[in-house]
Amino acid sequence: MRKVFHVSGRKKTSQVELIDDNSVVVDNERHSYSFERLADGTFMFFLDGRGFSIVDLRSMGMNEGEIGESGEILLVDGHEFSLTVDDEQSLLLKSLLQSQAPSSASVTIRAPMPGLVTKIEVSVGQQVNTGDGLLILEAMKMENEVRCPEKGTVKEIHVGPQTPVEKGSPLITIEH
Amino acid sequence: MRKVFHVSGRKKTSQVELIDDNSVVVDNERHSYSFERLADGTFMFFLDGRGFSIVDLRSMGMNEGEIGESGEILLVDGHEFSLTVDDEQSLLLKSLLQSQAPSSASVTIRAPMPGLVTKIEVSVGQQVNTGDGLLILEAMKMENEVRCPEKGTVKEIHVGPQTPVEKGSPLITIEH
Amino acid sequence: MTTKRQIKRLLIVNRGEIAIRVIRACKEMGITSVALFSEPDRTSLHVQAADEAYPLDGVSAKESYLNQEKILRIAEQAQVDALHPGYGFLSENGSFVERVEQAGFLFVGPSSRAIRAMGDKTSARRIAKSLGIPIVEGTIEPLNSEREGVEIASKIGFPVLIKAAAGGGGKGMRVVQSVEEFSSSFRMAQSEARNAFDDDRVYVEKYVQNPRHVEIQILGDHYGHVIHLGERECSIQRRHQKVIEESPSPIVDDKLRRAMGEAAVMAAKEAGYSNAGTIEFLVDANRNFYFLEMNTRLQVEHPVTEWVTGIDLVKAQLQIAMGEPLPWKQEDIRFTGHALESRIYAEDPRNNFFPSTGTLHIYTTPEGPRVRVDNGFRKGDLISIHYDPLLAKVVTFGSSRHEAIETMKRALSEFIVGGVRTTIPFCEFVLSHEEFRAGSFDTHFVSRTFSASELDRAEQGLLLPAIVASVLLKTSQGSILPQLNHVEKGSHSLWKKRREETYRPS
Amino acid sequence: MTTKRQIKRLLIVNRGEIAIRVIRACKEMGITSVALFSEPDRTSLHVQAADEAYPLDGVSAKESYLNQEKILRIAEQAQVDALHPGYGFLSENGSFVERVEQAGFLFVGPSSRAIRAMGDKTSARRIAKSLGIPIVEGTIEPLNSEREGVEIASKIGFPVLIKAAAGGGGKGMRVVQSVEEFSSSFRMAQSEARNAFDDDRVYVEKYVQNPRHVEIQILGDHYGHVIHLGERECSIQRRHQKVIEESPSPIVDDKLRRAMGEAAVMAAKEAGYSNAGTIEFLVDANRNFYFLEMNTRLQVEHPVTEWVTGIDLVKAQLQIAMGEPLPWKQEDIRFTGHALESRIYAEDPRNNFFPSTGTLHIYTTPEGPRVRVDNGFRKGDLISIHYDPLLAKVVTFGSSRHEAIETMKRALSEFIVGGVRTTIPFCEFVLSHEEFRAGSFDTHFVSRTFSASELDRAEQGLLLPAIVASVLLKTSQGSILPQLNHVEKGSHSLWKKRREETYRPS
Repeated sequence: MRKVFHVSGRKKTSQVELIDDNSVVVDNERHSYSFERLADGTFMFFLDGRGFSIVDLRSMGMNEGEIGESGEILLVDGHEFSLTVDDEQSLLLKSLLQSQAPSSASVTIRAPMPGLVTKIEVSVGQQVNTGDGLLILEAMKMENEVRCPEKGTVKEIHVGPQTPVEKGSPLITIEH
Repeated sequence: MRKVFHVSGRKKTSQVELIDDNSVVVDNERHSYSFERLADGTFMFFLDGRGFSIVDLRSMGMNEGEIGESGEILLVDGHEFSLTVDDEQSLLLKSLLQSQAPSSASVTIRAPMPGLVTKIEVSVGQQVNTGDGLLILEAMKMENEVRCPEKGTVKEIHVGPQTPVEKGSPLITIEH
Repeated sequence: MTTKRQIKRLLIVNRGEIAIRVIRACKEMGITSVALFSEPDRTSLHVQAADEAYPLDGVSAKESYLNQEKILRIAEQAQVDALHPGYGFLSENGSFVERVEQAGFLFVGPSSRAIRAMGDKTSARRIAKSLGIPIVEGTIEPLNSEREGVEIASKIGFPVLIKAAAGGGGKGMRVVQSVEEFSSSFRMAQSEARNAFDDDRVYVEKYVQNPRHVEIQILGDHYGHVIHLGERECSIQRRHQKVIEESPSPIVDDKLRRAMGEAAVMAAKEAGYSNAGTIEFLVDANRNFYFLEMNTRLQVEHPVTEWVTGIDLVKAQLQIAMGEPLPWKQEDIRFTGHALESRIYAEDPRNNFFPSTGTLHIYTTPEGPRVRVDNGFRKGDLISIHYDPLLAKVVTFGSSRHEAIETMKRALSEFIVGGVRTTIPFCEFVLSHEEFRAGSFDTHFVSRTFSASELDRAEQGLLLPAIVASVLLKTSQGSILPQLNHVEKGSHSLWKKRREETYRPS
Repeated sequence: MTTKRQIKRLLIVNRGEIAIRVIRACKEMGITSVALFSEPDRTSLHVQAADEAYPLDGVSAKESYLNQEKILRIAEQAQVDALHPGYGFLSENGSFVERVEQAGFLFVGPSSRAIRAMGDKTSARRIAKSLGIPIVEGTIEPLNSEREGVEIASKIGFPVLIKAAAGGGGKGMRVVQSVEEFSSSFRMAQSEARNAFDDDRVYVEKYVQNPRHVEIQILGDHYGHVIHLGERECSIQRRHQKVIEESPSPIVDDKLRRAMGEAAVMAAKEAGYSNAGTIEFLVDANRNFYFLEMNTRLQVEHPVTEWVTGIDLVKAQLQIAMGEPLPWKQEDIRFTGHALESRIYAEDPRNNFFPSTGTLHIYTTPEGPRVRVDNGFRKGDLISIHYDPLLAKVVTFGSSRHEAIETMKRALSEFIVGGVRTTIPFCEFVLSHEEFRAGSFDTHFVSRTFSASELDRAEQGLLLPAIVASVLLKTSQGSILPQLNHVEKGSHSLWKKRREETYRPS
């Protein structure tokens, strides 16, 4: 049985096929690798002879709300990557689910850190543009203004003033 | 029930009584303490207000042959201590066992490191003095001469030339 | 003025890397270090590093490291001789220092009088102006009202800066581009200033375009002797907070250094300033300099000065506090090589530098030649929202600026943090940027050149390994090919199977 | 003589801290680093640090890092431009260097001809003698037999030293006090030399009483230009191996430095020596110096010279190998401050400095101001009997010798190793000893002043905490008072119970 995966992230999707214990084909190019687990749970990874250090952050309990079941969060030489890894089954399942979902496009802005909502600067129904201030989140002695990532209409406000929020909590939903 | 312990090591035996979660009496002097386990399995220890970092090496799998059941090996601010900790029951047991044991005094010299015995310089029955060379143990590119710790007679030689030995393996037994 | 008095026991009123920095100086001087800790900090590295430690109640800075009563009570109880405030928290709080003095402790810093004169930004501007040192146009007195601010801003012309009179570290500071923005910025600056310094006075000054931020380190003793230790270039900032500093500055020559140094010494003398302090200047494209403010405490970035001068500023602070005269004359100060600092904050450079909280699942700091790490945390520690997000400072040295930069890039490549996002990739971006490498940049460098997509571009070469590794991790979790990945240390199976050819680079 | 040739890919024929040292220089110079590893080293830190890595077969040094055929085959396969040998292993092996040269690779070190001339101890003595540089009395030629050795030793008078002609690092060296001891020492020196250098030639020299061991660092390019970078004091030795080094030496003044430096440069020029090298001298109580030998490679203790001169010796080595002329004249070399190195070996100072093997259960290295750590290992690594027991080097700097010493004491107090015994407590003993602090010591310092009971004495203050902690650990294991000890992080129970008074020091 062929082991084929689709890996998405950084605005790109690649097709990865595991051939054997030391070779892999990525987008039709063959690469050699080795993968070695170290005592501290990190990995030493060689790809085409170049060495990389890999940390599996997901297995260490780190998971951003957005990543979901098929997501992987890893460090490559200290740099963080969040990638979605699907095999052919899970891809099929996803496309089926997507075709049944309603088509309205909305985006929910989530808290980038735990903190205290100190002020809400918009109201439901309001038109907002990219860069507009939405609310103030206080954390680490700083007041941080959460700004609007894209143009739209405020559909829902999930928090009130003085609400303490966790990282990843929904704050405001914008509808296009 | 009083929790009294006898702690031996560094040519000294102390009597330790645990009073409660933050006080202890050592040789009739009362001391206050706190003991806090850190994420990496080491301990932060305060005794009479001074802070010390404690590592429980025994629980990490380090145990010298000589330490035995009642031994503890720990690091205090990075310095290694091997101490014997007995409660009153285990002390009683020990003294009973000791009184029944034969009184002949002998000492077994053990390998201080893994290595290869390359040469034996004494034979059974030979008189040896403190500092005499007993055998050569090769390790880490060095030939190390194991010397006699005290005067006596060679009672038994546990290894032969070219024997690979583990740390703590008996090498030679000397009888007084 | 003061007689000599030994410090045998020192209370350190801070946490994180700066508390550890002071503890290290204590160890090297034979002084007993006494730490304080809030509830979440009870097993933190600074507590472990100190000789003794006392608990503060509560979690927030206000309840703990800003709790003056409690801190003074512990100072009594622990029978310390002196208090070191570090930076931030109570370090520039004149009324706290006054209470310390009145309780009979030495304060490792200037007198409360000097702090009031120079620490208050508006008062410092008045002093500089009186000495003929150029200042940036704006108010001398704190604003009485929002309306007054709007009027003045309109007069001197937008954009303007609203700044906390008691401020420092970019807190309580806002750029205002237009009248419309003034109101919200004014209130945010006030509120931040109140939180950070317990003092909500703000003032307005002209926002200088394309300036460089250059500061002068000074040291003064109790006998009126003041010297300067050269400059630090601090123009690389995000959110008005420094993130990479260096000494010397690529734009400061001997002549400019002498002029700025003399101005700094003159201002410090006028204020009767003793101990370590820093005068911040703006330098414009024509190398004119303007007095900005004085920081009446140790700076975060003091290590770069330490490396190029060979002087330990914390030890010097302690010696000055003990009443020792400065052992150096101005002409004894020699500058060797080039030093660079990168601040490693728990912040997400891809998300507007928002603080990033979590557990430090992986935390490996750099080592090796010409690298100094001042670090406050270790693997397993929790980074919470309660305190400043500075994790560590990496300082590198080189015989040239080029070597210091290459050493910093190498050091940052060794600094691996997993569990929170950090400014490391951002610092790597700066260090590789042509403008930075050429030494031609200003305080707008970051906003002009940096975006999250720049990080994606820099990390392009890691994407293929990330893709392959993510599949290997995935299959190991889903147990499709479990034998492939989790080769335990000590097992040779995978090794033996692997052909040497595997290692040949493509 | 040589033309310029770029090094784009470098094969590092070593392991541990020195391999990592060279990898760091590569990173800072944009050179691709290629590592080698024996079977037990496959997940070691130097493999992880390198850009690429190739496996050597086998476990022992002979099968792996000394396997010339295999190493040269990998050099071909990996298409490297040059090989860096580090120290030890093949670094001073003339025939290996010849094979490297013949295969068309650059060797980062002197030519095979210069290694043969100066690396061979007996030949070097001949050269020094011919130049009028004083040498220690003894044989010029290697011994043909044990009997010849006994005769010569009897003639020059016991005690004598038997030394490996190819030697270095104290290996293959024995002090012989009397005729009776000669035979066994001779054979042990031969056997060690054969194992370590694959060359069992030994020679005899007079054992100088109470000498100091002082060495001069030199750098030479391919165009006959040679300079010296001052001295290193290396008298603190155990088993004839250095353990603490420093620069400058407390007994070397400008005049002596100049005289020794000139002798060193003269000898190097005579031998047509290029790249980094070290001339070792004995200095007697009257400050007479005697040529001892030349080490034709980078020394373990090179960092102390780097810190006081500001010159990166590994980068200089690479530049020289590429055919660059030395960028410095002798008068450009300036010495600033004082640097000290402590070698952290996996050895038991309580047990005759026997190697100590095991797993590094705990491994925390120091950080902070004026501290450099060159380290080869990490937590979880296994320290085996197969290779040199050097774990790491701690290097500190100070504006004075006193400051460098106090910084070293502070740094060593932060270096926590659990699982193997190390030279850390021994180094702490030396650093606190009056003779060392006064700078008045010789190579017998350790044997004269040190014993295991000195460590007990120094650790006296830790005994009470050790006793109490051992009971707390014991009861936690025996589950007598389990709730007492294993307070998990995050639980406040113990904390809450603890009264503040607990923290008051007695």
